[in-house]
Amino acid sequence: MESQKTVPQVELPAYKGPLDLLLTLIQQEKVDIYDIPIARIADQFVEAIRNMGPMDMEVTTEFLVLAAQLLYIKSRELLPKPPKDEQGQVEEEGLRQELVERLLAYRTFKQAAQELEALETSSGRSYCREVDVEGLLANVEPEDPLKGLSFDALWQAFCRVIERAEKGEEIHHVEPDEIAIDVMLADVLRRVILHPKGMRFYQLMRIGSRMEMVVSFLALLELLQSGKVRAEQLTLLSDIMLFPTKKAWEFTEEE
Amino acid sequence: MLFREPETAALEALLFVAKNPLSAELLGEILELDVLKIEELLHELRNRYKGDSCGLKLLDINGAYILGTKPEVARYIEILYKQPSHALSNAALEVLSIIAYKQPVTRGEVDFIRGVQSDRALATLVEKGLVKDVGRKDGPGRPILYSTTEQFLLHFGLSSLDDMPNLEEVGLDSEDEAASALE
Amino acid sequence: MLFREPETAALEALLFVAKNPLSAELLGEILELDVLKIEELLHELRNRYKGDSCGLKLLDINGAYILGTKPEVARYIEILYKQPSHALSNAALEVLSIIAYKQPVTRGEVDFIRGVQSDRALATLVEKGLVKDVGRKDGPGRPILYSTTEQFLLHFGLSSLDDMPNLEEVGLDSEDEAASALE
Repeated sequence: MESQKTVPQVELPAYKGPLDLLLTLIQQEKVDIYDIPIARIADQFVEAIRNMGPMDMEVTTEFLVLAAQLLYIKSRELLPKPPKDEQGQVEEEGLRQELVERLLAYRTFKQAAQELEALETSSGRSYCREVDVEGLLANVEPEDPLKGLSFDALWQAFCRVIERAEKGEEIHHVEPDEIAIDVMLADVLRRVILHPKGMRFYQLMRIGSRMEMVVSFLALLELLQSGKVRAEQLTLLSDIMLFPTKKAWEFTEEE
Repeated sequence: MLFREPETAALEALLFVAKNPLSAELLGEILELDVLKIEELLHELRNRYKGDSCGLKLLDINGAYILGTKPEVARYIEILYKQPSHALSNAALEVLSIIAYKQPVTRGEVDFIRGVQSDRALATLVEKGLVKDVGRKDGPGRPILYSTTEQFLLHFGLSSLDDMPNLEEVGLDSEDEAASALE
Repeated sequence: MLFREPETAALEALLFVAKNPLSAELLGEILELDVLKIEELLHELRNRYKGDSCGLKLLDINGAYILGTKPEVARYIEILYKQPSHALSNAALEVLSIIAYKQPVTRGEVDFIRGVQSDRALATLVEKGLVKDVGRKDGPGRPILYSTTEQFLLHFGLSSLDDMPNLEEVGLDSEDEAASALE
C-alpha cells in the first residue's frame, strides 16, 4: 500500500501515546481532523505499532486499544449499511465523534505543552535562594517575653489572685449550710497565706450567717491544730489575728 | 530617586532573604511605608536589575515578590548544582499543561486526555515541586486531586495562572465534554 | 567595564544562589574564565553594591565569596523573621507573681493559691525562660520546685530577689488594716 511508505518516517519512542501517534498520522496526511479517512489512518496506525518493537507492556496495550477502536470504526464503515439500522448508524457516528473530541482535546494540550516549553526556555528557570532562617537569626537575641511589662502589672496580677481568694467564688455559690468543712479549710488557709502580716478572724466571714461562722471556726480549729495557722489575741477584747506559719505551705502533700 | 535609599536597600535585602514571596502589604509593614511607596521602590529595583550585567530579577508571583536569577544564567547555576538542565520531558510538559489548565484534576482525568498512563510523569512533577496533591475528589475511589504550585509559576516565569497562554476555545470546550464523559 | 556583561550577570547569580561561599577557582571553572578575570568581575560587583540604595553586599569569607545583606538592614530582616512574641497571659502573670513571692514553690502550691490549675501557664513561663526548675521538694511525690530566673530579675532591674517589693510593705487594704490593728 502506498500509505505504508510514509510510516517508516515515524520515530516511535518520540510518541507520547496513541493519541499522539494518531494525531501525527493525521497531520502527515494533511486531512481535516473532523473528516478522518478512517480506513487509511487505521491501517497506518496498525503498521506503526507493528514497527514499534518491544515496548513497555502498558504503553503497548494503550496503543492496541486505540488500534482496535480504529479498526472497529473502519469495519463499521466498510460494512454495507442495512437501510433500517438507525441505531447502528448513531453508534458509529458516536464513536467517530468521541474520537474526534479526544483528538481535539489532546491537540489543545499538546500545543499548550509546547507553549510552556517555550516559556521554560525564554522566561522561566529562575532560581531562588535556599534561605537558612536559623542561620540568619543565629546572632539575634530572642525577644524579651517580659517586654513592656511593668512591675506594677505583675503586682496587679498578684492582687487578682488575692481578690479571687477573698471572693471565694466556690463558697458563695454554695448554700452556707452545704459548706463542706474541707472546702472551707482550703479557703481559710488560702486567705491566711495571702495575708502574711495577719488578718482578723471576722474578715473570714463573707455572708455572716451563723452556719458560715461555725464552719469557718471549725476549719480554723483544724488549721490551728495542724500548726498551719497561728492565732493571736493581744487583749481579751481585741480581734483574733490569724497568721500563716511555715507549715502552712505543706498543704500540697495532703492533696 | 535619591531619597528613600535606605528603604530601597532594606527592601532589596528583604527580598533577598525571603523564604517565600512577600506581599507589598507585608513589606510596607516592615519598612513602615505605604503600599504605593513600596510599589514605587519595587519598580525602581526592577529597573535596576534590567542591566545585562545584572544576574538577578524581581519575581512577581501571585502579587508577592522575591528575588530570583535571570533565565539567561540558569545554565551556570545548573553547573554549580551539578544538575542536568532541569528542563522537562515532553510527557511531563503535557501532563503539566493539562493540570495547569484544568486544576484541580485527578490522574485518571489526565490519563484520559492523553490516552496514556501518566503516573511516571506525574511523579516527576510532584518530586520537582511543580505539582501538588490538594485533596481528594468526591466519588468512587476518592482519587487524589492535583494542582500546580508556586514553583510551577517560578519555573515558567509566570506571575500568576492568569498569565498562562490562552488555550484555543474550541479545544477546551470539546475537552470539557470529553472529560465529563469520564466522570 | 562594558564587556563581560553576561559573565558578570552569571557571577552575581551564582553568588546569589550559593549555599556556601564559592572560591574564585570554582567560579572561574563554571564561567570558563581565569581567576584574575573573576577577581576583576568580583571587584566590579563589590563596587556596584556600594550604593546606599543597595541592600546586598559581597562577602569574602576566607577567600571564598557569597552574597549577603548589609549590616544596616539587619533589623528589618529580624522583623521579617522574628516570631512575634506574645504578651504573657493574665494566668501566666499570676503564676509568675506567685512564684516571685513564694519561691521555690511547687505547681500544686501555685494551683492552691490561685484556686485553679496552672500547668499550661507554668509551662509557658518555663519555655520563655522566666521560671525554672530548681529541684524537688521533700515529701510524697517529690514535686518539682520552681523559682524565677535571672532574666526575670534583669527585666525588672532587680539585682536580687531581696530587692522585690515586700509583700507586707506594698500592702493590701484589708491587710494594712489588719497590720495596723496589730501594732
